Amino acid sequence: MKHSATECLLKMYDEQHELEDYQSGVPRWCTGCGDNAILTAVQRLCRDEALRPEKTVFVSGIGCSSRFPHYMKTYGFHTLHGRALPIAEGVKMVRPDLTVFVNTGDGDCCSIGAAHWIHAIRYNMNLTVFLHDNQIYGLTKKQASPTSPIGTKSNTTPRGSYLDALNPLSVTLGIANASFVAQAVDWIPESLFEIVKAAYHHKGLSFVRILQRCPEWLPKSLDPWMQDPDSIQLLHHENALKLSAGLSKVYKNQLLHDPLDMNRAREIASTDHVIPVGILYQNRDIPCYEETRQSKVLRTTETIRNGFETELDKYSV
Amino acid sequence: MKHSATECLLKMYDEQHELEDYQSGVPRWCTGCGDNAILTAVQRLCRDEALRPEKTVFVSGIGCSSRFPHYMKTYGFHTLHGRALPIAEGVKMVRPDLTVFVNTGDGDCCSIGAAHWIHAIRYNMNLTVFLHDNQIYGLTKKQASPTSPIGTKSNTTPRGSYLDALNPLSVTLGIANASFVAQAVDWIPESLFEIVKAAYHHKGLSFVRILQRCPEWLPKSLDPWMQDPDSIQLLHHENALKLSAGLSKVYKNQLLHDPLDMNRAREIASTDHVIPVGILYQNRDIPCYEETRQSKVLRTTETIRNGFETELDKYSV
Amino acid sequence: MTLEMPLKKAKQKATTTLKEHIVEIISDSGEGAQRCGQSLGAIAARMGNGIWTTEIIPAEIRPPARSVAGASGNRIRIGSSYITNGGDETDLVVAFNEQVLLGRVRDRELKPGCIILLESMWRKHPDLNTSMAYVETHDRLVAAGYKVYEIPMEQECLLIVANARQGKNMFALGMLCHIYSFDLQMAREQIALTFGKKAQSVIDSNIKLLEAGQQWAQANLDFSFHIPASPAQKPQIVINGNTAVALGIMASGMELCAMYPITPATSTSHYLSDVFEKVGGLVHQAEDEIAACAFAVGASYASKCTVTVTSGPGYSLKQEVIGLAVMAEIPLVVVNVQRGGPSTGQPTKVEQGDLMTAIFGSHGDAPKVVMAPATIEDCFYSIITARKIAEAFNMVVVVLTDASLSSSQQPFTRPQFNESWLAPPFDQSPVPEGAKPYDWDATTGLARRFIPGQPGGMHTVTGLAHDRQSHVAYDPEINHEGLRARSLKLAALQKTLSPPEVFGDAEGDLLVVGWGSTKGAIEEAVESLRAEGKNVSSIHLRFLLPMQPGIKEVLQRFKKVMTIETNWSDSPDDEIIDESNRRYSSLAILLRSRYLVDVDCWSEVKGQPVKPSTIRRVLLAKLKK
Amino acid sequence: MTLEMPLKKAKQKATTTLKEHIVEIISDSGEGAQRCGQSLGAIAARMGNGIWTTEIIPAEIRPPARSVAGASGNRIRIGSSYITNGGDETDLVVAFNEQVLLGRVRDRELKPGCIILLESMWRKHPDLNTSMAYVETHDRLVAAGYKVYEIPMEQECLLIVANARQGKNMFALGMLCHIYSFDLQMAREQIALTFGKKAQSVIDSNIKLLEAGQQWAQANLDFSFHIPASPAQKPQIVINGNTAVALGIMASGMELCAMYPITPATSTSHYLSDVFEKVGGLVHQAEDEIAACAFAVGASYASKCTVTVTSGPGYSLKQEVIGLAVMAEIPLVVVNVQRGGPSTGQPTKVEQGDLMTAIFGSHGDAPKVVMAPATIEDCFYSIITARKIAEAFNMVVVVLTDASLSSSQQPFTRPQFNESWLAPPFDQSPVPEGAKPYDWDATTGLARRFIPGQPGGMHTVTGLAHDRQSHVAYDPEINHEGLRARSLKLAALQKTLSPPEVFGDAEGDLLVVGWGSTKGAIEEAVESLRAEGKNVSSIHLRFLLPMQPGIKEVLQRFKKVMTIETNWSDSPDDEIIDESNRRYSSLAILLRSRYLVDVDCWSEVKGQPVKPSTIRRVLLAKLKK
Ligand SMILES: Cc1ncc(C[n+]2csc(CCOP(=O)(O)OP(=O)(O)O)c2C)c(N)n1
Ligand SMILES: Cc1ncc(C[n+]2csc(CCOP(=O)(O)OP(=O)(O)O)c2C)c(N)n1
Ligand code: SF4
Ligand code: SF4
Ligand SMILES: [Mg+2]
Ligand SMILES: [Mg+2]
Repeated sequence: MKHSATECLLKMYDEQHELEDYQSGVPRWCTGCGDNAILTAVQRLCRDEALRPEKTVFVSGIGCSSRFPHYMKTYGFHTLHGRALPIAEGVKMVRPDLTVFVNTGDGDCCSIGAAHWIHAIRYNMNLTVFLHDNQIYGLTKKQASPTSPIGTKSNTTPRGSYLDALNPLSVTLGIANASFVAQAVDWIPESLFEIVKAAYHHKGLSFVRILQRCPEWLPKSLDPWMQDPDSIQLLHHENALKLSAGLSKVYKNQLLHDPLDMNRAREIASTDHVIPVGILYQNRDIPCYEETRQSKVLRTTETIRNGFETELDKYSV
Repeated sequence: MKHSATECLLKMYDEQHELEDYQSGVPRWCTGCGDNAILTAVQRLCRDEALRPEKTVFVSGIGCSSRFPHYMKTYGFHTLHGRALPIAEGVKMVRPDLTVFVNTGDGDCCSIGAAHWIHAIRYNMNLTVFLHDNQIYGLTKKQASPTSPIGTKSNTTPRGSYLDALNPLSVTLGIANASFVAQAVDWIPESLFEIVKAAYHHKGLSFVRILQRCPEWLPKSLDPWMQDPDSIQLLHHENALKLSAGLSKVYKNQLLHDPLDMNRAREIASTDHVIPVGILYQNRDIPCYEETRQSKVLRTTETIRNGFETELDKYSV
Repeated sequence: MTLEMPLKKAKQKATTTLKEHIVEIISDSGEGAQRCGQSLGAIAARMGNGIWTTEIIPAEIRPPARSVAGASGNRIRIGSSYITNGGDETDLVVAFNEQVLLGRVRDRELKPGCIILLESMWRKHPDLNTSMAYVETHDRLVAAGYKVYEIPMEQECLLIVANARQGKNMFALGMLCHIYSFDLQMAREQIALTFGKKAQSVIDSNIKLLEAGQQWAQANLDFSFHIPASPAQKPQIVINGNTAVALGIMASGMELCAMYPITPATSTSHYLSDVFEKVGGLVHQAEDEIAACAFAVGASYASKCTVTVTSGPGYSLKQEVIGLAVMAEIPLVVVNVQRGGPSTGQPTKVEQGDLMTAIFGSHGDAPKVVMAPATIEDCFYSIITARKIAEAFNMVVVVLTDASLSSSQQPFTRPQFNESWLAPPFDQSPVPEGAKPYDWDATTGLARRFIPGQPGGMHTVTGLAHDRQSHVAYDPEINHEGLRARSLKLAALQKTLSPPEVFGDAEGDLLVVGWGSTKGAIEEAVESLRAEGKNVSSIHLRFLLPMQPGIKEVLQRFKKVMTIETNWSDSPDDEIIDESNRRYSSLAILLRSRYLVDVDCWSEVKGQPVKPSTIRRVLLAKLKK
Repeated sequence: MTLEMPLKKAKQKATTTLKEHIVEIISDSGEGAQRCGQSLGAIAARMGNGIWTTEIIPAEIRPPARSVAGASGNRIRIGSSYITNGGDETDLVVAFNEQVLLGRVRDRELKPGCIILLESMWRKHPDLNTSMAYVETHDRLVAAGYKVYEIPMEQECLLIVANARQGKNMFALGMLCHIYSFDLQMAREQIALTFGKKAQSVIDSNIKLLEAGQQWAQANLDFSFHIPASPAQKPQIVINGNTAVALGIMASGMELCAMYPITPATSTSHYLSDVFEKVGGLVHQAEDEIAACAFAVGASYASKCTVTVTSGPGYSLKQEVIGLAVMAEIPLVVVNVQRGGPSTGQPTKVEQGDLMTAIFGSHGDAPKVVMAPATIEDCFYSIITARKIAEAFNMVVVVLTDASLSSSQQPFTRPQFNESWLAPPFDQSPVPEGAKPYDWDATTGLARRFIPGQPGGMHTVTGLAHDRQSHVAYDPEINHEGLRARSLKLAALQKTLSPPEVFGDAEGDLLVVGWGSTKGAIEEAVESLRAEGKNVSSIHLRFLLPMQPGIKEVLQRFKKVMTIETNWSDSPDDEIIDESNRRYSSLAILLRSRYLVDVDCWSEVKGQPVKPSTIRRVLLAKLKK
């Protein structure tokens, strides 16, 4: 393992290199786009976990964030706006041997894809889902998204958006079978990586909402949060994430939270004066749909033939 | 008012009569179907509130429950599977003067219509929404629905359904701008009516989940709850519903709950050993989308002409 | 006629020999007329008769008892030779009450003067309204010239079972076995099979009722029929189209069916949900049709071809995802069991209204294969073919059946399982250095796809325009190249198809072109006209896209060509309709456009299968014109 | 050529008179080439020149600076007479760096030997790679025969403003005003208008830059052009197609537009979101396209006709709801700004790929009206017509524009507001005793609808088959009656349409048939061939469903007929393509089917508007065949 790890580490590098030159050097995101930070964290994860590129699939919808798979030298499926989750479910269902990640945007997941989001949580398949939440429609050039704070000026809301932002965390925590719900911010690389890592290691659907900067359309919107470390509330617990010395020094606002406490998790999700960062809820005992649905029969030509003949017998005259 | 009330009461009767003969006497639901009880409660509401039939619209999706509008002698729109809410929103947006009700099933609302459900809650338009939750797909003849208890034997889950039931209440309570969330059961007419009435009087989207019996496909499933009055937990509060002597006598399991307490509401919604009946959450201060979007300009030929000319001036060469 | 009448007549008996007869059994739903009918069909099939059974289902789930719109049951067309469709009106009907019978009369489903075996219990019913309604209806029917026999079914059954409501259907089955001179042993075997899972006691009492019915009929009825049988050489099975589709899925080696419930497609997934897991397959009920299609596409992308089953409204919703599968060249089989449209339309009724949507439904140029089985046997084999084409060409294959095929039963030769039907295991071998995920063949447009797990094949599939590396590309030439490749595959497939067979002479006065479930009725009409020396022939298209080669040549050999379809076309007789605005039926549009032949069309969209006699009339009129 | 060259030459000047010229300004995005180009177009229009401006947009939101794929800007075709399309390649280009220029060369957008005005700052750039890249490119361009003028724009601007990046575009505008001999006063007015909202200081400094550019060019360039203008008599406006659609919505009296963002349709709703409320209108951004369409249908049902705006993928998603509107006969206008397909395809590129989906996209028989504006002016008036038809016939009217119309600008006569454009207030009067909600006229299929609020009109609208009372009905005849009524309305509308006008002679060797945004290019090609005595004419269809009367008569007067479209058709030259499998372009399929005329087609689907010169070549070849 150790061996293959370093091997893969090296591999990742060439691949990283390859990736770069076939993707004309740089991911096609604006400079300062939070997606770059997410990409870095995920690429580091792949390297550290020595994921085999051919056994890894990134599935995305449509949006700036959904270009993610193109920047990974793994298998990828850049699908349709809002449909990343059901397609990823199909992949995982027939190929439990694959590691499947999902990249989706706040419009992709919470607007057009909302029905699939709810049901994906309920299926609880072993998928690692990153919600790149920049609180705006990026690719289509600045329209309000469900997570845009009320008053957001956009091309479809020139005088400010009309509705309170949808809270992806509190919605997710209201859905049956939610098994891993976390929040991260793109501008704290260390915690971002730790959360991404914990999500990857969770067996079941891990839902990670990542607050992501969109300097192109909302240049200043997250500044208040970035400038005031105390507006970030780090969640920690022995059964969840432990805080490094480094992080603790910068982020003094810390909260001990047991990830099994759903009521508290919902309260925390609903606080609006701070951004909770960490694992809000984790329950390792919820079964995965692909396992409860795994057929017990070994699929051979013979089983098919026999099953088929048995059925025909029923209808013989 | 008094006068027109009785007038309308009489009207309702002939209409009821008319209704009957053009609908060949009886609603086309199975005998013992919980939808009949809901129909009774709603018809009583219309009569008591003296709703003008031509100013009242029932919008539904597709399903047994969505046949509801055909049994009301008002305006009605029996739309598409899952789309009742966005269509009702369109109606209300351009016609705030109309009273708009929505009838939707557990498949209609929580499965195919889930995205619209989430966003309807967030828009918080002044609609009264009845979720006829019989925990099964009725019209299509018995397939598991998102609210079917795990293990439910149905035509698509002959060996029992695989997933925990989705809880429409906890999901709704996780959505921004939820302003009225209640639960009723079809077999307690008095409380059903009181809740329907409170929902009607709430300004904003009132979401009422009604546990509804489907004797045809799930004949016994709700019996345990019906046979044990203590399994029903009546919510009451001075700012919500007060309990009648009659009800209190039968249903001893009562809970004082302040409908403004969201955290408690979510906890109550998530209890599974009892069925909470009553108003879980109500917030009268959340604005309605149709009002925040109402244009301040009076729409006359002149305003249009002037606005149009002003725009053309910008592009003149 | 009075209750005693049949008893009197019972003395002088006569057994009439017939070429065919149409019989139906109707009751309130829940009284078992359905099962009685299916069993009768199966017994007839065992006897070696040709049969076609058609379900009679009320629009409501549980209509009130004794209601005109509540008829539930089965109609069986029994013939001495092979039967290809439901035929015309009914010759003999068994009714458990007079109201459901009225419904059938109103729908003009009964042949004038047809034989009616009517449960007589209502005449003496305590509730006056009921008994009066019965008497009135009875007398009206008699007056209308129907041969009404009043049968004390209830009374007779009560001699055997406590609850006659449960057993009446078997008593009726017994009567019918006598009437059609069926071997009672066959009936016993059939009952044993149907109630297989039940306790022996159940089987026994049902057999008792069967025998009672047969004896009663023998003793009391003054008529019986014999329809000579011509037993098939090969072993036969009797199933409906939805079961055939489900078995086809099983036999094609597909492993996953993703669906969302919708009438009339659901029974396929009901059946599959029951049996698929036994062969390691899986049925996934998704949150909606879009998710079902997406789930299937995801699964196909990562393994072998999968299938999604739906009907009209669901098909419309799947359009965008289908377009993705086309663009990404992911194999997928989509079954659309057509129902009455547009919109929610007539969920339980038959129509061929989705052909154009199947071909043109998704935005942009989204070439896909469209097939339409014409018989129930076809439903089975089409799925196997569809899977093969989908995988060989990395294409979406749409299979259009309809509400008639889905619920009708017909015997056909028991399929001999063939390993070659199964999909080969998906490729996990390393990808050769430098191979490209979309290395389109210059001539055929075909490319081999890489499946996750294949070392060296890593790439990102996308619905955006892409080059051979699957990189997003906005280059004009690359866009053209991709469109060309995806389109060429249709031509490549077309080259492998053989020309359609002509039913009748290869040339003549009139050629009828059809597709889908109308085949039996069309050919029956054509045959009867040919028997009278009319120069009519027909062809039936199983591929709508691409169209088989050689069709133009066939069309040109006939003076007139017309399609018979059950999708809308304007009537040229309508006041404001002329050639410049008439809307033609779907297949007619396609044929006219491709072959520039003046193809006329006649269509009927009434939610019922078109009757052979109706087609006959239409063709005669066309010949005269 | 070296940096000094132009200065030398500057002595002997020459002003060449031209019929037309194509000029483009390109830069990294954010450097203002877009605005420079739009202003130049507006100024030219003010001068009375015909213009057509085309946006040049990179695929990425913010491509890296100086990248080949990053060209952002505008191309303006300037002519002495009316200009109907973007024309062929570019004659003169102003580039802010050499890399974006390379992109244009790669895309074959520059005419051989065209004039290039290139920012020269890169030559002396501190970063060696940059300066070397510049020199290398410069030399290659010169070697390739382009007339390259190196211009110290940065340097010159810095004399006026601190940040040249902000002002360069106005300097360039000034140069171009000199080159095309435009009246600087016009330019000043235009700048005042464009920066209207900004502070005076901003306007002043921009005007300074403008003047500086003009003076520099005058002093240093050895050439200039004059394109004689023929000022229009009536006042003109210059807008793009999406703005025209938005203004059409405003002027049609529709009150609600429900949408979900999608390229290239969004700018319509962006603009509407800004201005619609000022006239009491509303733009609703829904959670997805299905909801947007449903919201619009709900609003139409309860008041007046509303509109939903989308593009391909969104159009596919709306199919089911559109079918409901058709079935329930609720007026609705659906605008589909076509983009490259299938699937996500080429979001920013032009294509005419959705015609068949517009007609056949929803399952069952869902007759709707399909219109296609051919010019930008058309975009405006089509919406007004669409609203009227939708309301008069209670139908869905689909308006197909495309990514070329949506972003191109063209001057046309300023519309004179007309009250009759507006929808009348919706009916709230009591419904007469016994009137029915679907009282279909026997001849035309038309029925008056009842709107909530009308006393006595209470009924439940449904997507299920229904009778005149709007009661759900499964009766065969009623289903037929409803289908007939909905279909007849198309014929009724068709009777009100007039035959298409022929461009060119009414008979000849070749007729070209087109639809949508290709009109200008087709007619330009036809005209140029006619000028050479070729017997070519063309017609352009604005209604695709129903089709105007009299078309067959026109087609028959020509020896050959072909369509020119930007949607896929197989090339007959491809090895495996023959008449039995060739897939024709959309309009060709429709024409062949309806008129049985052998209509050939030529199509190019490369994400770019078809050039007149290309069409010219195609027609010449067809004439020869
Ligand atoms: C069916 C469909 N509707 C709309 C679009 C246009 N579209 C592309 S991305 C997008 C939303 C992007 O926002 P988000 O999901 O938040 O991703 P981001 O770009 O912000 O990362 C939209 C509306 C589409 N491609 N397909
Ligand atoms: C697009 C579409 N998909 C599927 C259907 C079939 N269908 C009709 S009702 C229904 C679900 C009914 O269940 P529910 O919503 O719970 O209503 P109920 O009948 O139980 O009252 C389904 C799947 C349809 N009519 N349209
Ligand atoms: S637009 Fe926003 S989200 Fe998109 S790449 Fe640029 S910064 Fe990132
Ligand atoms: S099937 Fe169930 S839900 Fe439908 S009408 Fe019958 S009892 Fe009611
Ligand atoms: Mg976003
Ligand atoms: Mg239900």
